[in-house]
Amino acid sequence: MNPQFQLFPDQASATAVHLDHLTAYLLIVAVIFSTLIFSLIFFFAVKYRRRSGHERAGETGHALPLEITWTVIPFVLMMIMFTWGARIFFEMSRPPDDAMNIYVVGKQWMWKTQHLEGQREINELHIPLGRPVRLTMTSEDVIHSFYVPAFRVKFDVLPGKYTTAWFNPTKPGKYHLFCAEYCGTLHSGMIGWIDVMEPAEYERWLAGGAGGESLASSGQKLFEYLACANCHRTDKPGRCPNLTGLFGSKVQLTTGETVTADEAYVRESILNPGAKVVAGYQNIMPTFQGQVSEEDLLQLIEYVKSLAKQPAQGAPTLGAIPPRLAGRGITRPPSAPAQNPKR
Amino acid sequence: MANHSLALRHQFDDVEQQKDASTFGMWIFLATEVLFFGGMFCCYTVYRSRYPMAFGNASNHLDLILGAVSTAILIISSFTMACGVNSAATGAKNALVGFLGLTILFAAAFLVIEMSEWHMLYKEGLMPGFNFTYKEFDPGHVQLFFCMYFAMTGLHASHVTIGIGILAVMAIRAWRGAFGPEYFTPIEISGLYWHFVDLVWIFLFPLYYLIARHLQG
Amino acid sequence: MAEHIVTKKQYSYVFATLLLLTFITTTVGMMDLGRLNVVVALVIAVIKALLVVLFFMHIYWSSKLNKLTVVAGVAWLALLLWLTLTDVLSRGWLPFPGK
Amino acid sequence: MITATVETRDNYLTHEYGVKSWLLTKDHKRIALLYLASISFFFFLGGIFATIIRLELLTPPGDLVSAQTYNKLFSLHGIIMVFLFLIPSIPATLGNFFVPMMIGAKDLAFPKINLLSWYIYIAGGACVLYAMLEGGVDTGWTFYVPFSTSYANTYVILTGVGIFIAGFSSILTGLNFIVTIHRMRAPGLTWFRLPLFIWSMYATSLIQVLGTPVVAVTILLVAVERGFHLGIFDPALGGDPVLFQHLFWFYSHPAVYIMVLPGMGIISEVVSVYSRKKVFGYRFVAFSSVAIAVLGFLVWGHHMFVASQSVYASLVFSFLSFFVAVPSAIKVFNWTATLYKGSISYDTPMLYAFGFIGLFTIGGLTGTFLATLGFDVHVTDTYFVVAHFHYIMVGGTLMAYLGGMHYWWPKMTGRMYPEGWAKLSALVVFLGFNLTFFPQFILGYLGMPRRYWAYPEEFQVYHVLSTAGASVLAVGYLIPAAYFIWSLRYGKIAPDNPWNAPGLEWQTSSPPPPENFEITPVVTSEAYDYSILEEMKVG
Repeated sequence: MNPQFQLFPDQASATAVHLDHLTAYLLIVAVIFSTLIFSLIFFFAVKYRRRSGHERAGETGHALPLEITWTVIPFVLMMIMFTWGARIFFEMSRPPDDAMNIYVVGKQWMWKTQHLEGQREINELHIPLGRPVRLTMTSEDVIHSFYVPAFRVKFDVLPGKYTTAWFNPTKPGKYHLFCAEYCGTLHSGMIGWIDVMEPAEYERWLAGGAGGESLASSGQKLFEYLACANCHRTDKPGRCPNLTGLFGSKVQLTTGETVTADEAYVRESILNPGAKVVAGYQNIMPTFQGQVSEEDLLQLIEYVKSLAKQPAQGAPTLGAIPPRLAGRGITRPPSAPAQNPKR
Repeated sequence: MANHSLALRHQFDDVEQQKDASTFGMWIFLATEVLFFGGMFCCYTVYRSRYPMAFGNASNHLDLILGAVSTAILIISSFTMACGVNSAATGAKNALVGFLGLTILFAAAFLVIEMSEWHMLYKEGLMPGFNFTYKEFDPGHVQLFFCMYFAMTGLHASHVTIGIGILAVMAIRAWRGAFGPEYFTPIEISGLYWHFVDLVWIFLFPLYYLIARHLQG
Repeated sequence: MAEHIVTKKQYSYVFATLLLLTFITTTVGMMDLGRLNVVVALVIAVIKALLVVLFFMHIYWSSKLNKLTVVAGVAWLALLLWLTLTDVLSRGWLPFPGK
Repeated sequence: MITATVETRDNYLTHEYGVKSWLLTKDHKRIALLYLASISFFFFLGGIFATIIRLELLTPPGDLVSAQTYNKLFSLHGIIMVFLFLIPSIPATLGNFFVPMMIGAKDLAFPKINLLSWYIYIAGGACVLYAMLEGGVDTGWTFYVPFSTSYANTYVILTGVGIFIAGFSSILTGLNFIVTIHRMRAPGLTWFRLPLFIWSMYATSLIQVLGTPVVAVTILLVAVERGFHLGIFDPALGGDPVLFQHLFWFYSHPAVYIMVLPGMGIISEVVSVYSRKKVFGYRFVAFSSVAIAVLGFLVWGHHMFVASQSVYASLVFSFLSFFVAVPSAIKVFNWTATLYKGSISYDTPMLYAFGFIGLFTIGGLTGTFLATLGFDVHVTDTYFVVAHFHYIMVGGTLMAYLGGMHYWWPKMTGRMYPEGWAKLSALVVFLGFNLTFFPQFILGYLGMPRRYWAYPEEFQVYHVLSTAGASVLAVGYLIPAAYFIWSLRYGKIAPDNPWNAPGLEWQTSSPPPPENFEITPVVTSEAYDYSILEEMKVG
């Protein structure tokens, strides 16, 4: 098909196919109804045109049965729209558990993406074919919206919180990435490409990139640089909670509430430590607002996440801990069983 | 203006219809006002539901006694206003002027108390945008509390100020004998407005001064 | 609609009740009753508001139309709060983490 | 009904002369004309911006104006068209003129407040114009935070104040109408004898009165936050930008019904008069107006499906959104059924009514698309939405407004418009409109985001079509402007009731006398009773 005159966008994800089926239903309903209305108007306008100046209009019968009919039929059709649309929306809202994580930071006027392996890209995102991708997104300034028409995926990217979106690319190729929420002067320049590659090619791309260091280990370096480890100790009870096994667990607060330690919680605890203090600890942590960028935060979060993934039994490999850390008197965690994640 | 029959405007058939229309119009305006304040009450509700602890800590920086006293003063002014409407309806001109004067007086007293509270908060470094130096529990959300506090009490205070203006005009007109038992719709309508101002404060008082005091982090 | 003149005596009763309620709500506010503080304060505020609207503002004696107007104002405010809170409070009601 | 004495009768135009008699008038008919002049000015201003926008989008790169200028153009186009043209358009002109006349009243309940509302409108408009001349505003008409509060470098506060002020004009108009319709109806004119235009104006006024204050206070908060950096919506302090969107759409979604409900009212009048039939299912059409006004307040969250609203809330809002489609569908079906066995003439207003029903049907159907959760995710903030709301607001409201202007022009001015030119322009508007906006549905589904100054090349074909359509549309709007002005002087003298319409407004002279009716009419029959008219003629 001539790319200059497309009628339908590329279908490059599983969701895209599902959505296009819904679109077909919507279009059929719309076409039937508008054809019905248009032809009735046209037909009546011709058939009952005024032939003389003093013509009297005819009588029409009772309204009620008709009114009920044309209330109920559209309503039923619309409830189908609602249910079908909601099903697809649920599908869009729930990333599969095995999805690979990509972090996205929007700023005026560019997209910054980070792979867990450490590769960073600007206005581009390379992903392997056939693997679901989960995006964790935030903004440095105003509201943006991550939009890839070929995947039928769109979600707003807000400052101060994390939003997620996901897609499962099914066709290799380069697809447009747009910012869909007006964000200032060069809103229309905040565009990029999603590059869907064959898995093998993707592995080559990953290896050839300048990354080298994984996101979690960048986060760990930052953790040390900011001297977080002085209080958040892993070897013995410190003045602050031990972060091992924290991520994803339930945390009891001083106020008696319980929260889940997700990305938003970790983020808030770094920027606004006093807001949710863990039960049994003092509110002594200074805020890091202004000292860490959104990307730094994502690295720190990824580090905290990596602490959760460490084996419950036994010690992590020392290799992950750079010598600098050891120099600060922090050694590998005790070989005793790691903290109960439910704590 | 002394001739009451002249008060019928040409578009109405009779005085009854005119009075009805005016009161009804005022009630619609007050419904509008409910939604006008409503936008801010909505902000308050959302933030308070999210940050109860910060709101609790912030709330303790407000003076409960001052809040209660200003509530009482506004209620007194509402009472004098109601008595004013009663005087107008019974044709007691001097009493009407007197009650309007009292209402204005209490309104002014309310404003004085409110200004002194604002001044205190300013000095304590609790006025966002001007002097905000609070560094204790969760300063960001405490600032949010005071933003909403100043926005809502500010909007309310501007209504009080406008109310004083309206009541002053009414007092002068009453003094000149513009109203009598057959025609006192403007007094009644001004009264509705004034009671509405009182009404808003009846909710502002518990929301800011009372309900969060014992939540402290 | 027949004119209804409310006497100063009637106003005085309402006024006294309002002052009393203000005193009660302030006193209760000083005690720590946990969640009950919010309930008591708001219930008293609603009672006070009703007294003002019904008697000071004559809605008790007013036409149905004026009553309806009051109800509409409050109902629309409730609508604003209800649907906004539907978003704010409903996180986690459905099995979508964080949504 | 004798028309020979038109020239000699005292009417509202000749009753008084001079600038002062206009600027201090309390006559609803004169105030309607003041509004007419002002909103026409803003319409053409907004139209000029639209023209430049379409020219810029003719080619993919941003080459005609700079990005910043483009952003200001679409922002001002939106702000002016929504707040200063569409919202006051039908209520403040045709509504102001005909609500009292159609219910047999001498004036609105509060003539002074009516005049005041015009001055408030002018003050608000002046603020926006001043902001525009100083350098404009680039936030879009939606003023989304934190862009508007912390990042935009343009005249946000001044524009916001303008909208805030103009909002009060809208509230006062609505308040005036509600009181008037409740309290000033002619003897015998019960609720179910009211013309459907009155029902729709009543529903519109409800929204104006109950919705506008919320957006006013929201914009006030934005201005205060921007001025003093308070943090009310600032995420850095725990403020919530999504809360702003809730408050904004609480008004701005129902505002769409402020725009289109009066249009529906006009179409009900016109369809009935030109097919000489009572509107089919009168009560259903009447109640559907009120239903739209109320249900319209329950659906605002469908603007926020991807704005990080909770899934549960999205579900609720999507579900409720379909309910508002039902009364709209009822109206379309009833208008169509009214034509059945009618005596249909093809006068210009009827042509506009046909156009309205067609375009509103498309706009409404695509509206249900947008209420559908999964579908909306893909097309929200794209040209699909742009096309949809232009079908409702331009294809709907503006077509109805033009139809109403033609329908009532003889009554307002005492002159007929040139029928040939009018039919031509109706056709040009219809074709131009579809050519402009239909391609945008396809553009949107292809993924073209809205508010883009430059765009990828594959979208160009549809943009070229759209721009071509816009030039046709522009011509379609200029023709009526020209012949309406021409007809003021050279048009045929209009008879009192050129369309043989049964409404009260047609039972007085053209133009009407200052107090509308020589004697207060007494109503004894339902609306749209054409047999009464026949009897009157015979008698």
